[in-house]
Amino acid sequence: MPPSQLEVVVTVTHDDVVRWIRAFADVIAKNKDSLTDLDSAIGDADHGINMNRGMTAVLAKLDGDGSADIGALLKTVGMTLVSSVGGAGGPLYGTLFLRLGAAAAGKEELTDQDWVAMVTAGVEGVQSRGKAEPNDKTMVDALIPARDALAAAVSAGEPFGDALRASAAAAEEGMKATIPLVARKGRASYLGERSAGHQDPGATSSWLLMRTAAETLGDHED
Amino acid sequence: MPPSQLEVVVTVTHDDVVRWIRAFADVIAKNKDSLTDLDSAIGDADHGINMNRGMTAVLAKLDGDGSADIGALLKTVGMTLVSSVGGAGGPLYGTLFLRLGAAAAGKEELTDQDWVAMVTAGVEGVQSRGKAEPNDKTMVDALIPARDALAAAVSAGEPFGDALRASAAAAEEGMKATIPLVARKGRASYLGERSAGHQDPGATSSWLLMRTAAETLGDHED
Amino acid sequence: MKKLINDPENVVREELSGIARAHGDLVEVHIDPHYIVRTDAPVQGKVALVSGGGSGHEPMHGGFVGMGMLDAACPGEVFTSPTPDQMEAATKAVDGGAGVVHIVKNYTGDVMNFEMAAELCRSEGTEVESVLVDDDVAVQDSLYTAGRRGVGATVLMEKIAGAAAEQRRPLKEVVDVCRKVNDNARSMGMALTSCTVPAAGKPTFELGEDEMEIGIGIHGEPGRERRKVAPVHDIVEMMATPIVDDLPFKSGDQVLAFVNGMGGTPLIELYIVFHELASLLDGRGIGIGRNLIGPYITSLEMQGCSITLLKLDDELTGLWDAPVKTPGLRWGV
Amino acid sequence: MKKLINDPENVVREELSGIARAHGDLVEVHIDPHYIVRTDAPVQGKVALVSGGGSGHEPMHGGFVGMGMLDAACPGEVFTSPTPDQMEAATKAVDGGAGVVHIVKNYTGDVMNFEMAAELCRSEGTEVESVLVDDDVAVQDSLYTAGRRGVGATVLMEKIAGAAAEQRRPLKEVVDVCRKVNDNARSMGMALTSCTVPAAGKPTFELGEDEMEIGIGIHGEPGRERRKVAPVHDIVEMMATPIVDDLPFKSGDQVLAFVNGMGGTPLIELYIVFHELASLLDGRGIGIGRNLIGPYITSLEMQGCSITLLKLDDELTGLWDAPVKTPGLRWGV
Ligand SMILES: Nc1ncnc2c1ncn2[C@@H]1O[C@H](COP(=O)(O)OP(=O)(O)O)[C@@H](O)[C@H]1O
Ligand SMILES: Nc1ncnc2c1ncn2[C@@H]1O[C@H](COP(=O)(O)OP(=O)(O)O)[C@@H](O)[C@H]1O
Ligand SMILES: [Mg+2]
Ligand SMILES: [Mg+2]
Ligand SMILES: [Mg+2]
Ligand SMILES: [Mg+2]
Repeated sequence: MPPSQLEVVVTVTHDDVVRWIRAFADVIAKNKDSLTDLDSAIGDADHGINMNRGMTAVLAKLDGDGSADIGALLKTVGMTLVSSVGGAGGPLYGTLFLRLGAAAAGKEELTDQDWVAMVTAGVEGVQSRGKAEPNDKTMVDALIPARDALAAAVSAGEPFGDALRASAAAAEEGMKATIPLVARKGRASYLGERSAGHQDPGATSSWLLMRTAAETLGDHED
Repeated sequence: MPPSQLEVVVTVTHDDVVRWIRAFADVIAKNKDSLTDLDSAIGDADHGINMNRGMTAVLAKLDGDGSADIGALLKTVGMTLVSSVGGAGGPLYGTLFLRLGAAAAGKEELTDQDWVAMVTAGVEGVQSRGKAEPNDKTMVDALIPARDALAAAVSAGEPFGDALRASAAAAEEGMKATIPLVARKGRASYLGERSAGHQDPGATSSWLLMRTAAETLGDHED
Repeated sequence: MKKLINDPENVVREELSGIARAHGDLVEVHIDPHYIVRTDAPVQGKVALVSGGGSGHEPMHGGFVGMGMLDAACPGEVFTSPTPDQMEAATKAVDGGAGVVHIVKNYTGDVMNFEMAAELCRSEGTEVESVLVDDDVAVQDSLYTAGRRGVGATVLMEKIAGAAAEQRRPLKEVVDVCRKVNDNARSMGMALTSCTVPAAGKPTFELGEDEMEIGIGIHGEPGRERRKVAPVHDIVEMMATPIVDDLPFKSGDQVLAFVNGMGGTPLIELYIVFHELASLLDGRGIGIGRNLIGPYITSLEMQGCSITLLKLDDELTGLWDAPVKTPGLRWGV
Repeated sequence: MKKLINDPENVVREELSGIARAHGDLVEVHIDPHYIVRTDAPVQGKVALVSGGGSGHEPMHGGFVGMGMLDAACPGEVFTSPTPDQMEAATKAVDGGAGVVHIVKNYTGDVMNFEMAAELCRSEGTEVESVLVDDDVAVQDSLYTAGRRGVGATVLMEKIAGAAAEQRRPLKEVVDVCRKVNDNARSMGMALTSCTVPAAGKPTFELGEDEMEIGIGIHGEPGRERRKVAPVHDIVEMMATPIVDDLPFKSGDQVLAFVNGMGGTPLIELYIVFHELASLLDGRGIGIGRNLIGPYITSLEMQGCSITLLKLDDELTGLWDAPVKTPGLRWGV
């Protein structure tokens, strides 16, 4: 069933996106240690540190941003992450935001349809950069369910806030589902069977990203 | 008052000296860890290890020794210590035994007078090698009282066993008296005031040497 | 956490200041983006070698910049791959017109960042070839995983390919030499203690007083297996046997035997490891043509070691022996 | 105790086997008594340099045997001065007819053992001069104590005097160069952790998670003072200030700045130490003409560092720069 196309409803403004990014930076700062702890268990103890360095750099860039172009804003976020995070997280989150930006190029307001298209492009970017499949125990395991739940809710005509919350819930479920998995991508894969029993740090930060979207954009009036 | 010179009494035989050396090796092996612990506090944690390496080497030499010359025997002990102990302990104990050997050169039996002369020469050797004065917190603080008590008892005509026991008791007192001292020689002197409150490891091994003499030679009939 | 540092956030920057100050005759340190180039870069007509990776492995990579080895190194944050902008800037700074080789250790982060950098460089007309190092036999090699990690062979590749480039061999040949080193080298590491990432502030893993990790990487990743500590004779057997059997190294082979310290293990122990390794190789009829012993690819203050064997032929031996003049490796000049 | 060793009793012997196997092109290792000589010893007509000391300080001294540095080194047991028979054998093995210099670190044991060895050698007609190293400002210098310890300056003396001997300077001049190095060098060390003597099996001292020892030696001796850990900026100030004030080093002086790792501290931290040291010296107008950074005189696996400053003039600088080819220090050839 095609989505109902009654009228174009502006769902997300430039200010909203800025609030989302700022809130995500805040959430990363608060969860820096716990993300790093997750990475200690099956990686190299830096995921929280890396993401926090990146989002701190992003905040500094936001302060100077005058334009209203959401695409340009997200591209800046992506570029900043690429050049400040490093590791696996940098190219993956960088690509995610660069693709969000490309999908929103030139737009000053976004509809829920735009949002679905952007997230779809972003997740595609992560997969084409990292070549991870579902169940490889990576951030992809949070992102794909999030994207699917979002797209389904929007195409079912649900309110945007509900769609974002469904997306966050799906991300959380995907994140938790990484616990029993044996990693097949990234640093955790070196551990083989020993990687099972631990929650993937990247899936966790991806869930935080989706949850923050629901919290900051989900209260917008439709 | 000069010592009574009624007749020459043989007090120590070649076999006695061998028993003394073997017993000392045994005592050192048993006290290896505690001597090393003392050296940890104000030195470099090796005095027991060093002395034990040396006395183990001495034991190996004793096994092959056929001569009856006590001087030669003690010289072998000294040379073996010099070439196997190292550190401060090697030259000091080595010199001690070399001097004992020189003083007993050619003798197959020793009188108590001989023993006094030997110990006197040995302690002199330690002092000329190490330049330590009393109260520098070294083995000299056990050796000098031991020598003095020995000489006094022998010249007072006391039985040899009693003289050796007096000597050991004086060594013990001298050893304990090192505890409050601030070291002025050896490695412990680097600690300055921090060396006070610890018993000197070398004074402790010197006491063990004297105590072993009393135990192995002191039951000899006069 | 006890370290000789100021602020955990500034470790890399302050380290780079120290390197700049100490080795100004050999290298130039650029800040923002961070990269280290040899003072005479770009060397016209010479293939340039660029490597990089997280910091915390010193002297690798910055200490290997100089005549006969790397043209540039890009230091990331501690244990974090550097970013594409660093690699792009370094690549441009050393491009002498004969092409640039990126030496990339096989970690997802390093691979992706170097990939993005190579795309950027190529889009601006610089000829860039990438070479992967993946010599760690502790990790299963499979199409369905990230594959083997790059560890000790990196040092050997940087030295040997550096010599090849210094001989003015063309890009393709330098790349071939890199691949030859990788194809003929195998490594394995172990840890007696964990390391502590400065910004994390606590040990990455906890080991009991009688435990060790076999098959660790160089980033404080736990190994494949936790075992009771054992005499070094047995430890060397646990490490060297899978290495020898993997290539396999065979009786009659000549190897370069590289015993590497993880940062917290002193040379006296590494010599004992080497002594055991030599006995083991003797027993298998494998000759040690060359050796390297010391902390060259470290994991902060971790106690432990790794062993790398590289099968030698005349070409590789000659390139190994060629002069090198870097802060971390120097001979022949 | 976790170490890469087999039997604590055999540590030195197995280490020496490793050195013999690894560096057979440069040195020859003799067992019973233990000593290491350069392969071309005795070098006729050249003053020979012999040093030695307890093991556990690798690469010192055995790693400094070779062209341009020592002719022989005598390794004792761990942290225990070697014995006179070792020194006598080594002295005879390297005597090229121009006399032999014994480089002796000022520890009671080393002094007495070398003294006995020198007596033995002289009694058999070998010309032997002894030089003391006593550069540690952490220790009070007084007629009534054992005096200052010999630490970092030993490495510098061995290199510089080695170059002087290589120039075929006569015995007296080589001795003068040694004394000049000692007179112009000052050092101080600190520890973040203790080391463990293998045969003792437990740490020589215990330090809390927030404590450090300032003014330690190189044998796990406790230092002069226990303090709370501090940023490296402050630590360098605590170490460098007494060094600078002692000689004193003055504005306008050129120095060789030697930042030494104690065995368990990685290079990344040493570069940060060097960065702080350079800033401090900048502030006092003291120039760094040369530097040396790394683990050269270690204390087993101890974490910590020492700083040595040597005031340079043209003679010392020239001798420092002269070629050296040893397992532990190599340049110019
Ligand atoms: N190939 C990949 N595709 C997608 N995500 C990946 C891939 N490899 C790793 N990741 C994600 O990256 C996270 C680790 O990121 P981070 O710790 O920042 O980088 P690094 O592993 O380089 O230290 C993992 O938890 C995982 O979710
Ligand atoms: N100059 C000296 N004269 C006499 N005894 C000394 C002197 N210096 C040190 N000693 C003794 O040596 C002991 C230490 O011996 P040891 O631990 O074997 O040697 P080192 O100090 O070289 O490690 C000290 O406890 C002290 O009794
Ligand atoms: Mg990580
Ligand atoms: Mg001692
Ligand atoms: Mg990382
Ligand atoms: Mg000692």
